[in-house]
Amino acid sequence: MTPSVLAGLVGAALVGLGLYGLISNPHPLRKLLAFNLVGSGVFLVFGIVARRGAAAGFAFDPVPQAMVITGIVVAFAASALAVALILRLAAASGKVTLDPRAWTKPGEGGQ
Amino acid sequence: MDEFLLAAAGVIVLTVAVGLARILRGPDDVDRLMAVQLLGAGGIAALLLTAYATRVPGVDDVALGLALLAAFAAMAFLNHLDASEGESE
Amino acid sequence: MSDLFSLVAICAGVFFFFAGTVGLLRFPDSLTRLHALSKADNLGLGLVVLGLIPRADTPLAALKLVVVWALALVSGASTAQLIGRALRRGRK
Amino acid sequence: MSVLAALDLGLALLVVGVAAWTVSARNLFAAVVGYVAYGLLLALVWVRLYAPDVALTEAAVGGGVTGVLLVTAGKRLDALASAEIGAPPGRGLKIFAGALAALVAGALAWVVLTLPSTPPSLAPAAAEAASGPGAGLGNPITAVLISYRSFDTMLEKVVLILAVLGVWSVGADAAWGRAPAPLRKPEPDGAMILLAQVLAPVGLLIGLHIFWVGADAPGGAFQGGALLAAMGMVAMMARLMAPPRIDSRKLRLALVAGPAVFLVVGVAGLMLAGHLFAYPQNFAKPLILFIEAFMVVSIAVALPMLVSGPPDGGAK
Repeated sequence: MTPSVLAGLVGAALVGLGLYGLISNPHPLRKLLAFNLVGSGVFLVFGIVARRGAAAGFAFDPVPQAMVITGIVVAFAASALAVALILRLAAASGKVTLDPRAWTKPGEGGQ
Repeated sequence: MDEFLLAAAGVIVLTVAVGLARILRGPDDVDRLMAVQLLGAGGIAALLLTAYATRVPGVDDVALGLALLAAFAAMAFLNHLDASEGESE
Repeated sequence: MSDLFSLVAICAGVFFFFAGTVGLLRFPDSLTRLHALSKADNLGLGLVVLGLIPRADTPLAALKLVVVWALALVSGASTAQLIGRALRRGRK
Repeated sequence: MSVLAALDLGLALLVVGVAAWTVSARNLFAAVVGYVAYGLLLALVWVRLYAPDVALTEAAVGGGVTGVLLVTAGKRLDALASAEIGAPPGRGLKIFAGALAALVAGALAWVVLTLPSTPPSLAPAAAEAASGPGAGLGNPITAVLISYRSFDTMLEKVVLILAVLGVWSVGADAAWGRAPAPLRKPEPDGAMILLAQVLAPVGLLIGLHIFWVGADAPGGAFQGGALLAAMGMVAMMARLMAPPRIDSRKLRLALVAGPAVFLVVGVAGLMLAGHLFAYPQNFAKPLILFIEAFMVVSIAVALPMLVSGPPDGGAK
């Protein structure tokens, strides 16, 4: 098994693990963490395409690699925005949950 | 010689992986922090050994970055550990 | 000759990583574990770096190896201090 | 190369194991510690895939800065007094989630194993870009980022600015224009100040070095900028530096400098070299370094501002 195929399988496993965590963890920050796992798994699967596309005299295909680099930064920007929203939600409502059942009870939701 | 470098890297990764069991067991956050530090040092050592054996270019800069970031992460966790007192928003 | 030097230094480095990990797993409390960790950090990485220096292609590459170790030393020493204080204050 | 194969396999198992720990850890802090360790390990995997540029970015942004973002957020969340956490999901949901996750992972693994052996690739086009308009760039990644896919890279910087605006706008109305809350409230220990005082200048030098060599070797604006951002946050954590007020003109100029300069040079290319984001043949390399220098500034400022969060204070 070549290193790139192995890394691709790792990426697949990471997507699965992250997806499970995203659904089953009640804590919103933990959900965000799991979402980041999914993201890095996807990047890894995407990246092995870069390793396999050894064309044009490169040891790798620079196009997917460059896109992964921008992708990592964009993923971080999205995470930061999500964190700000979660904190604001908790400050406004006193609840640290995204569970819809918690919001149907009487109580101030948002402002 | 390359085989030896790789073998050394393998042993270090394996050793440090066993050390990560400390992360799993805890019992305190401090122990988890120590395991991450061990992983940082071991990871950098394994990275350097593998890079010198397989001749991936530019890895010395990656090692520099990792060394900085390992210190950065440790500092952030310590910041969390001892700043819980007097925190009110 | 330089191969022999690398061999000895890297073997010693691996040994310290091993010893540090054993200590981290087997020692009874956090302070003694901290003691074990600093050996792996400082000596383990240091000896591996020392063993790789003769194999560096350029003086700059060798310098970078030394800086990597120096960074590990600085951060290891100060985090050990901070961890120790956090432990003494009972915050863990 | 059986030793190398064993090393790869061990690394792969380790990455998956730490990821599993991150998902299953009992408290948030433990999960974040696991996530940072995971980021470091993933960087090693990327190095094995001959992608040192991605390795640096992943370790810096994916592991380090995201870890600090989550630790800080967890601390702030704990400080919100009456925070209650939702109930853990029932067994049914867990089984459903597990089945779904296994299905998706299995499908992806199948795709990975059955990829065509000679994949379609944009590498030749990128090679042309690296030797053409981005002439003289030894690092094909930088050539792709600044020359071949320049529009993507420019818009990606705009996304970063939009995210900063989004985070700021979440703050209370009365706090608008003020500075975000510091990353740490109490006075730090002497050892932490010392560490920051040593780390920040050395890190500054290393970040600039990685940016500078990026034209020809692994490195570049993203990687250097992310390291500089991390060092800025080191200084903030030791209270050597406070987050600036968000209505500071300098801050806002630094934020928009990267995309603005990129755009100006790109439009100039329309007039001088024939199409948008084309660089005149003889000036390509200095121009690219010029753009990258401003992008480094934007990234180094945007990331700590994103971690610092919305402006703080104002009337209750």
